[in-house]
Amino acid sequence: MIEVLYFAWLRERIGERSEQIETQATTVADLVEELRGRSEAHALAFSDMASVRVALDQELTGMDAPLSGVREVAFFPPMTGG
Amino acid sequence: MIEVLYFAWLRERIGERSEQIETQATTVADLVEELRGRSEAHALAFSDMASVRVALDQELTGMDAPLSGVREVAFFPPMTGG
Amino acid sequence: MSVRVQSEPFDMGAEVAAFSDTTAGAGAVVTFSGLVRDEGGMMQTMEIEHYPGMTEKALTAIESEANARWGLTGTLIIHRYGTLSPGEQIMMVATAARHRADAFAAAAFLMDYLKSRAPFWKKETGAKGTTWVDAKDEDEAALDRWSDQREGRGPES
Amino acid sequence: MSVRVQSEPFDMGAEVAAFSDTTAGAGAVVTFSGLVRDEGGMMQTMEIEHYPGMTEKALTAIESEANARWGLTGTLIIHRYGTLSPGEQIMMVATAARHRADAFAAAAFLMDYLKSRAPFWKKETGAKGTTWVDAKDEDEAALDRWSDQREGRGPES
Repeated sequence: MIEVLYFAWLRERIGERSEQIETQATTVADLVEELRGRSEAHALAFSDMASVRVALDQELTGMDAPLSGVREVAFFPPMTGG
Repeated sequence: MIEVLYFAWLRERIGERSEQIETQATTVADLVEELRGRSEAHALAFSDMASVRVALDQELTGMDAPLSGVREVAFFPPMTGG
Repeated sequence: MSVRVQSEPFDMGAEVAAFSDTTAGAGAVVTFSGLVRDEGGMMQTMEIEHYPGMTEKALTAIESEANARWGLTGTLIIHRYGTLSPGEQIMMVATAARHRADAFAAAAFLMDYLKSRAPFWKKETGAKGTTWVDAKDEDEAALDRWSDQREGRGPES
Repeated sequence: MSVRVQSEPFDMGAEVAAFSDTTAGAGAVVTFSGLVRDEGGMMQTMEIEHYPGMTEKALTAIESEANARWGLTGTLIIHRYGTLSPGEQIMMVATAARHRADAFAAAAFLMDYLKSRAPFWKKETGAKGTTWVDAKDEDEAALDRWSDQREGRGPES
């Protein structure tokens, strides 16, 4: 069981701040593929992956990162702090 | 008649903040040559011209600058503001 | 080193004064503050979302990296979240060092990393509606200049 | 644009707060302040001499040049003279701009010019006696980077 978090427009499109997901996905990319199947909103949110970033257990990483041992996955657009 | 000002260690070596000078010098370099003759202190102050800067009427310039029309000449070491 | 993430406004003047007082040995203090632009009166509010938990970690990591790269006597990062009005302070960084080149470089570094690597997202509401602020290509490009292991030292303070 | 040359101490925090309040449209404010270093307790006093009349002209010229080179919404220079103690503020500059790259570049430019082109001289009294501070070759060299007519623009704020 992992917790998936969404921020900014990903959160708005999906309509959830977080979801508990039971998954066999081994990489972030596999998980994204699974999430796309959950609803049209999910499919839309993940339609342009160039605009999506991911953090595993609060560390920024890439879409090919392995999920083993990960408890928290966060998806969000490119950051705009400062 | 021009007013010659000294700052920092030039002021200290010469022992004067300013002097009124009657001169026929046409350039700063000529004036420096004249000033060197005024006292040993002057000669010492102007012994290393690499460490002397000059301003004419409060504008930074070079030793070959002409003196015509100038009312105020200032000599000082390289600046150390900030 | 100090990192604060808060919704409350902060008093830039008081922060700078307090920071300067605590940086023993410093000859140079640089601060940067980011303000909500008013865009000629067109901007109504800015909302800043962040990722609690990761935000503090990311800012602390950025601050540690700056301290590893330059000889600093102090660093401070404050970043707000929530709803802000035009003219309000969004965030500030401060760096203190013996020499000015280190303080300037470290402040620019903190800002470049904070822009693109700290989990904040801005949403603007103005005359044209509400939009998420797009990340800028040049902000991503700005990170490239720090990719050398160590920066060359510039002029001394 | 504002230039002040004074013997009195100034309140950095209050100056920054007032400056930020008056820069309408700014998204970025950068400040630099220079402090008398304590040199591990060895420094006793710093005396700053200046050239009244020329000082104000030189600072105003430097400030005008910065405003001509970058898109700034505000600039401030304060420089003290007289006798200062370790830890005291010697001077500050502040720059405000829509974008952070302009504010950073202009502040660094003001400092580089102020170091070598404004008529101030520092004399330090410490354990080893009283000496005039030597100008540094690297401060003169720092001016070279501004010799292009205009700086390329960096990342936007």
